[in-house]
Amino acid sequence: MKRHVLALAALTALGQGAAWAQDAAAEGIAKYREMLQDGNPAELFEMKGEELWKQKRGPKNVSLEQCDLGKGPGVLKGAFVELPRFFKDTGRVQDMESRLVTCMETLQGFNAAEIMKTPFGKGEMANLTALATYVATQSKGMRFALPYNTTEEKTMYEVGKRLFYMRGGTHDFSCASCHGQEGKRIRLQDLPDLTKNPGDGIGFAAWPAYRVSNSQMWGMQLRLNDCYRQQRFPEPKFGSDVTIALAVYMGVNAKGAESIVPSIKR
Amino acid sequence: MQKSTIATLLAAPVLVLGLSACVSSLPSAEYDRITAEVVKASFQDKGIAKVDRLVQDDANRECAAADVAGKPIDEKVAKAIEEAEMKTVKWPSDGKFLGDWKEGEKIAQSGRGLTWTDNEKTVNGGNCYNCHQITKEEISFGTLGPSLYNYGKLRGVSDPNSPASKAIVEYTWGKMWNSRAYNACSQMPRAGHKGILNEQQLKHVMALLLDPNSPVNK
Amino acid sequence: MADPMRIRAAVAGDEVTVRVLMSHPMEPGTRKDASGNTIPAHFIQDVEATHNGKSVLKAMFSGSVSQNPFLSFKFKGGAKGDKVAVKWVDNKGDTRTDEATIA
Amino acid sequence: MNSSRRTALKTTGAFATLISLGLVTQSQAQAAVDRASFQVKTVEDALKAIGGQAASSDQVTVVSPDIAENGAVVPVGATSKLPNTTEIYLIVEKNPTPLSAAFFIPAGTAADVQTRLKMGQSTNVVAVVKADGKLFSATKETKVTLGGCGG
Repeated sequence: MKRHVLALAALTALGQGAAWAQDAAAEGIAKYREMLQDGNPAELFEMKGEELWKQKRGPKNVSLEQCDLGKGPGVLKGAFVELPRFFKDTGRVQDMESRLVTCMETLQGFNAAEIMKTPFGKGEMANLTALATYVATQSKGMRFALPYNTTEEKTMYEVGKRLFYMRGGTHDFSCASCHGQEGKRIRLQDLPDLTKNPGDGIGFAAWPAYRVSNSQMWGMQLRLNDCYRQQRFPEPKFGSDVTIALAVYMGVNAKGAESIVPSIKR
Repeated sequence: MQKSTIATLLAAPVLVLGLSACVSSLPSAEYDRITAEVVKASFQDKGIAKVDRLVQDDANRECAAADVAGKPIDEKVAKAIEEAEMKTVKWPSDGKFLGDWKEGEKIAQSGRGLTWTDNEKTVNGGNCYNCHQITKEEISFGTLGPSLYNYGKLRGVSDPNSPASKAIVEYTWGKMWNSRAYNACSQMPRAGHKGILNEQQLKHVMALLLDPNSPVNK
Repeated sequence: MADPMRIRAAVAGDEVTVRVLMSHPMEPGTRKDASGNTIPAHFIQDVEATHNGKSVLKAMFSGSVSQNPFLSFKFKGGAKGDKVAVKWVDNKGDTRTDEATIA
Repeated sequence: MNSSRRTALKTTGAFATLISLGLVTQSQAQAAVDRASFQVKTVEDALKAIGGQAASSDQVTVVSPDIAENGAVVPVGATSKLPNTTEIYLIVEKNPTPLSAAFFIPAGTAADVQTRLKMGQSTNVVAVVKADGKLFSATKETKVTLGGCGG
């Protein structure tokens, strides 16, 4: 319901350029999205993720239940809305997905490099997405509050900001080309302004999400990967510092935004 | 786990400052340097999208720097960019500016081409509807760019071949060939200059915008 | 083996609302892959829901039903704690049955 | 007209072959519709497979959005207020095989079902219900829009 109102508000802001047909279209789309909320297939991935979290797996045959996602071993609630953050044990700032890979390596004995090279939707990468969906869902309804209190995190934020505005590729696009202003759209899709808190359950706070266009579950890593694909950039490696820095930039900006994961997207 | 670039790059400043708990800032140029390192370590070639696409030309570097600083680009720098970009504009080889608006509509609709999931054979689209309203019939259009509905009509183009229309016809061609020739930091892709659309395709899109028979001008 | 279904069944008044999500590619058999080969059909054809062993809904699907199918329906006569089971069979003969307790 | 009749004949033939080969079981063949009904190419043939023409009725409602942001997943359902509704069919007019789903409603179950269907383009969506052995229908148009970027 809240989203519906927001969509309408954005619409009025369009002002004189918006013809009647357009109002009807935006309203129609808002209704379509509402109809999809009931029975989000993301729940299938969440279920699978829960099973994988508790299951003894990998060369060491242990579960992930002792994984430390930043709030201590095994603490799930609230972990997602504080990620990415700096981890002393790896000496890195990590997002949820790269941190889960660390746990799969250290606790279960999986080969991290192998997992990160696996294409999205396949093998352990598919499992990782399901795990991320489960972990994120444990913070559903909570508000983003990255700790953002180390030099490493500050550096990542500044790097992320520069990446956000970096123009390149064949089309001169940057992240900001689409996500640097309020109230804009691509085709009929509303574009969140990611230079600030775009609102509850919008932008950074809307992922992982089920994408109806290809019936896949997408975490933030794949979301960013596909943004760069459409920007006509080369590919950012999974878990690379480019992806982490952008996540820190968006996550810090989204402070106070409510996580609605798992959500459902076009 | 691959060793983090950030950890390595930060090692020096952290030593200098001592391992204090407080969050310290670096000079902006230092963050620029770290960003360049991070970019180098993070991206890889995929399909037709190679890492050389990340090489920044002056226009892109200056516009991004202004954005990061949060202030408009320096006027002199902007002028210099516009002059340099203007020199890249290639005018139609046969002097004809307009093609077939029906073909233009197809190009405007298509958002294909030049991603790593495309290949050399993919026919590039113009991505126009992603950002602009164009015909009235297509309700699925973006708003990042201004509405182009009635583009020619609003500018008084009743005969695109007439001398009266010359200025606006040439401006439209130049704008599509290299948008940055008119606005240093325009977000619009440089369709001609970057080889996104070829001369024939640009003529078709020109017709979509300027042909009095195009639905755009109805 | 196929992944489990997500079944939710809730009673309100004298009516039980059942919502089911099935994990299935629902490949219609008409699409082509990148190299131009037809992707073989693989979709759920038959679905049956039972309440305490009694059939409460039967459905037949085509390949036009969306991937990871959703199904929702309502029936009378169920009570909190009763079991609702859903079974599907696809065109390859693969099948899956899951159960939920009415809340 | 001619071409659709030909299709119907061909389909019937193919179906008979399936039975003779034992690929279609007796119980499936006895159901109101059969597997072959889901292969027919036109709405007329789909209606024939269901049992003939359906009278439009305001007691039947098609639930389908005015606009779908994505044709891969369109929430579609139907409800019927007609007593003794025993079957519900969902037909997507412009799909290559229009008959998309069939529901068989035993006594005690509401004539109110929802699922999600694929639509290749903007189309009419038809719900046909069987009540007291007769067919009734309702129709609604859904517009399928193009998405952003690569779309």
